[in-house]
Amino acid sequence: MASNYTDRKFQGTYLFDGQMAKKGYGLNKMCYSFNDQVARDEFNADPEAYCEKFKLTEAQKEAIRNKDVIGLLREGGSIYYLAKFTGLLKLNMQDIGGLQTGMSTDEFKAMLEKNGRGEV
Amino acid sequence: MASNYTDRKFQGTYLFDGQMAKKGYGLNKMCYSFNDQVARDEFNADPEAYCEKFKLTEAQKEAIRNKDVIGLLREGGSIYYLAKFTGLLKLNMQDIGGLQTGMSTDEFKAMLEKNGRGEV
Amino acid sequence: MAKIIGAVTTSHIPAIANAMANGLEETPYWKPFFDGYPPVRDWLNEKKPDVIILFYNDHGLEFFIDKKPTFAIGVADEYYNSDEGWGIPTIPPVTGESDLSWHIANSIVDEGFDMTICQEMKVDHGLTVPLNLMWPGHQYGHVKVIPVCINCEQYPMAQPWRTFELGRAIGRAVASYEEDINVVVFGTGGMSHQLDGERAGFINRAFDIDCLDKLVSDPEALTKYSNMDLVEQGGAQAVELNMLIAMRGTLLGKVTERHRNYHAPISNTGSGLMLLENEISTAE
Amino acid sequence: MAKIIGAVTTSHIPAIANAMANGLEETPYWKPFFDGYPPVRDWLNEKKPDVIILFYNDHGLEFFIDKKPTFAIGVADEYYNSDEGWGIPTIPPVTGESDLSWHIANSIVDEGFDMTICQEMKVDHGLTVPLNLMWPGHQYGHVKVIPVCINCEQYPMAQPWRTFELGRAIGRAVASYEEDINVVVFGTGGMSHQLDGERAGFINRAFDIDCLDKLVSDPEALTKYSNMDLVEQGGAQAVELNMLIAMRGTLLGKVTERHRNYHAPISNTGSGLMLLENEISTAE
Ligand SMILES: [Fe+3]
Ligand SMILES: [Fe+3]
Repeated sequence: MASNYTDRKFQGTYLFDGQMAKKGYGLNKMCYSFNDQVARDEFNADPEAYCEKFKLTEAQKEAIRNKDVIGLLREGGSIYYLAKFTGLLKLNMQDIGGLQTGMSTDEFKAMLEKNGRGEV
Repeated sequence: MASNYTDRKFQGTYLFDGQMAKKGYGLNKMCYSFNDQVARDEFNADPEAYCEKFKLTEAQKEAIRNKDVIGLLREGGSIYYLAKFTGLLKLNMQDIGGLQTGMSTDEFKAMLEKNGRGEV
Repeated sequence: MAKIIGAVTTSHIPAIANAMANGLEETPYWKPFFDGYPPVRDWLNEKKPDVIILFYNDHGLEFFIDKKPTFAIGVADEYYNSDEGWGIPTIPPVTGESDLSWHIANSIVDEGFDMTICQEMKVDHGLTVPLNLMWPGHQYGHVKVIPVCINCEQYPMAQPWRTFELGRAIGRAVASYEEDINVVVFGTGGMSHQLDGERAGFINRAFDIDCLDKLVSDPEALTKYSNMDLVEQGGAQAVELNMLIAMRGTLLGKVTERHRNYHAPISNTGSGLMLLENEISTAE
Repeated sequence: MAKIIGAVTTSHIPAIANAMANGLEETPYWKPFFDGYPPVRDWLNEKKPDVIILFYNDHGLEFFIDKKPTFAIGVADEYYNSDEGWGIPTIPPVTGESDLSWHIANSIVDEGFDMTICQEMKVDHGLTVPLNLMWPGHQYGHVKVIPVCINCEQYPMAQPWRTFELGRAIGRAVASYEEDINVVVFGTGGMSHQLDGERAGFINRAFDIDCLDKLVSDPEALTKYSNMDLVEQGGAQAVELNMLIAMRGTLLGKVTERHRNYHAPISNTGSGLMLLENEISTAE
C-alpha cells in the first residue's frame, strides 16, 4: 500500500525508503542502540530477549539469529544501522560483502580489487 | 561579536536569535527539562543545586531566584521554555504579562481587553 | 485522486485546553470564542474528511534548540501527547496516516523542501487543542492526522514566502496521490500576540482582520511580509501566522469563505477562526 | 570579508581511522591511498585556514530515523565524537565556530533552505576521519569547524541540484561575513560504492574519475543527475557524492585543480582526493 520512493529498481539493491523505514523501524532502532556498550552487552547476554524488547517481527528475529544480512535488508534494515549489529559480531565490511554475495571474504576482496582497477 | 539575526529593533521585544540561543542555552535547557515531573520536583527541592546542574550564570540564577522574567529574557531565555518555569511557579500568561509590564494581573487583563477591542 | 476540500484556521493556545477540561465554554469570558465553533464542527461532520494535514509549531515538548528543525513532518501511524510542564491535561493518542505522509515527504523533498522526517514525534497543544476543538471530548480518533511542524521559536525562521511555498508543494503532493480521499488542512496558532518583554499584551485587531481577509482573497500579499514585519505589526509571536499562510498555500483551487469568527483577547492572543472551501476545477 | 580560498574532497570511511590508529599507512594496501595526502596537508599548513566548512553525512551516531533532518548545520563552539559501536577509537573534541555558523544559518534560512540548527551535535567518522587525515595525530584543535550534515541514509534525500544550491547559498553567506578570515570547504565521502545487497562491492572507476573532472570544470553537469542516477552508476552509497557537489557549490570564484589522487578500492569504496583553489575576483 505505502508509496515507494521511486519505481526504478536496481538489481541486488534495497532502497531504504519510507516503506522500508516503517517496516524496519524496531529492527533499526535496536541496531542504533548498539552505539552503547551497555546495549551491546545486554544483547550479547540474551539476544532473544533484546530483540523482543524492540518488538522485532519473527522474520527479523530469524534473520538476526542467522546473521542473514540480505534477510535483514528485506525486512527493513538499513545498512547504516545494521553495520552496528555486524560490528558487534566483529564482521567488517568485506565480511558482510562476502556474506551478501555468497563469496568468501577473500573472494569478495578480490572482486573489489578487480572493480577498483576498472576491469568490470 | 556574534551576528544578530536582524538590525531591526522593536521596543520591549527580545528576539530569540542565535546570539540569545547561545547565551541562554543552559537556562533554556533547564526550563525544557521541566516537562518532566521528576525534574520539577528536583528543582523545587533545591533550586540552587538544580540551576548549578545546568551551569547557569550568576545573572541567570539571580533572575530565577527573583522570578524576574525580563531579566531571564535579557540573559537569553526563550519565552517558550521560560513558560515551563513560570508554569512550575503556577503563574499563567496574564500573571507573566503583569510581571513584565509592571502591572497587576488584573490591570494586564484589562489592557488585553482594551487591545482586543482595537482601542489602541 | 486525493482532494483538499477545505481548510480551517484556528487558535491552539493551551488556555483553551484548560477551559474545555474545566467546562468553562459557556462562561462570559469564553462564550464568544466557543460560539464560533459549531458551524465548523458541523461542516467537518458532514464532509467527514479522511485526513487532516495540520500545521502547528512545537512550543518545547518534542523539539529543543539543541536540534531545531525549520520544517518537520510526521510520517507515523500514531502520535503521543505528553506532560508539557504547566498542567494542561495529557490527551489520548492521535491517529496518523503514514502512507500519505511518506508520499508528501517524497514529493516535497524532491521539490527542494529540506524536511526533517519523523517516525516518532510527541505532539503538543499546538496540535492537540485544535483537534479537541473540532471533535470535543477527544473524539478525533477516527481522523488521520499528518503533523507539519514549523519553527516559530528561534530565529532564523522560514519567511512567509517560504511557508506559503511549502503549502503549495504539499498541495501538489496531495493532488498527485492516487487514493480517493478527502483532505482538510488546519492552519493553527496566532494571530497577533506578544507574550514576552515590556511590549507583552500587544494585540492588533485591525491587522488580524486584514490578514484573515487576505488569506481568503489575496494570500500572495501576505507573502510580501517578512517575519520582522509580522513582529512589528502583530507582536513577537505573530510569526505563528506562518502556519495560516502555509495552510493557504495548499489550497490550489477556487477558495470560498464559509464561516468566520474573530475574537480578541483569548488569553493574550487574537483568535481567528475561519472555514474555507477549496473547489478544484476538473481541469486540474 | 571572509573568503573561501579552496576546497578538498576526501574519503571519510571508518577503516581509515583504524588504519591510522594501527599505523598501517605504509602497508601495501594503504600506501597508494595515504601517499596522496601530503600535498594537501602541506597546502593547508601553508594557507592556515581559520575555518573549515565540512559537508558529511551522519551514519547513525547523532541522528536516527525517528527524526531525520535533510540538512543540519552545527552552530556550537565544540563537538564531540562518541562510540559508534564498531570499535573505531573515539577522538578528541572538535572546535566549532558559532559566530560564522549562525551567520550562515541566518542567511541561508532566509534564502529558503530549511535547516535543522544544532547547538549540540555528536559528530561521527564522516566528520572526524577527514580532520585526522589532514592533521594526523588529532592535531586539528586549532581549526574551527562548521559541520553541515546531509541525509544520505533514508529516502527521500535532497537531489544533487538541491545540494549544489545549498553549497551556493553557503558560499554567498560566507562572502557576506564581515570578518577577514579564510575558509576552506571539505566535501567528504563517496565515491562509487555499494555496501548492501547482492550488488555489494560495486565500484565504477570510470564514473568516479568523470565526476572528479566535472567537479573541477563542469559542476552543473553533476546537478543533472538524480539520486537514482547516482545509484545506478555509482552504487547504492554513491549518493554520498552529494557532499562533494555541495562543496563545489560553495566555490563561486575561478576554480583550479591543484592536486588529485584517485585510488580504488579502499575498503569497499572508490576514494577521490582532490584539492581545488578558488580565486575570487575583486569585483565580487
Ligand atoms: Fe502557539
Ligand atoms: Fe559515508
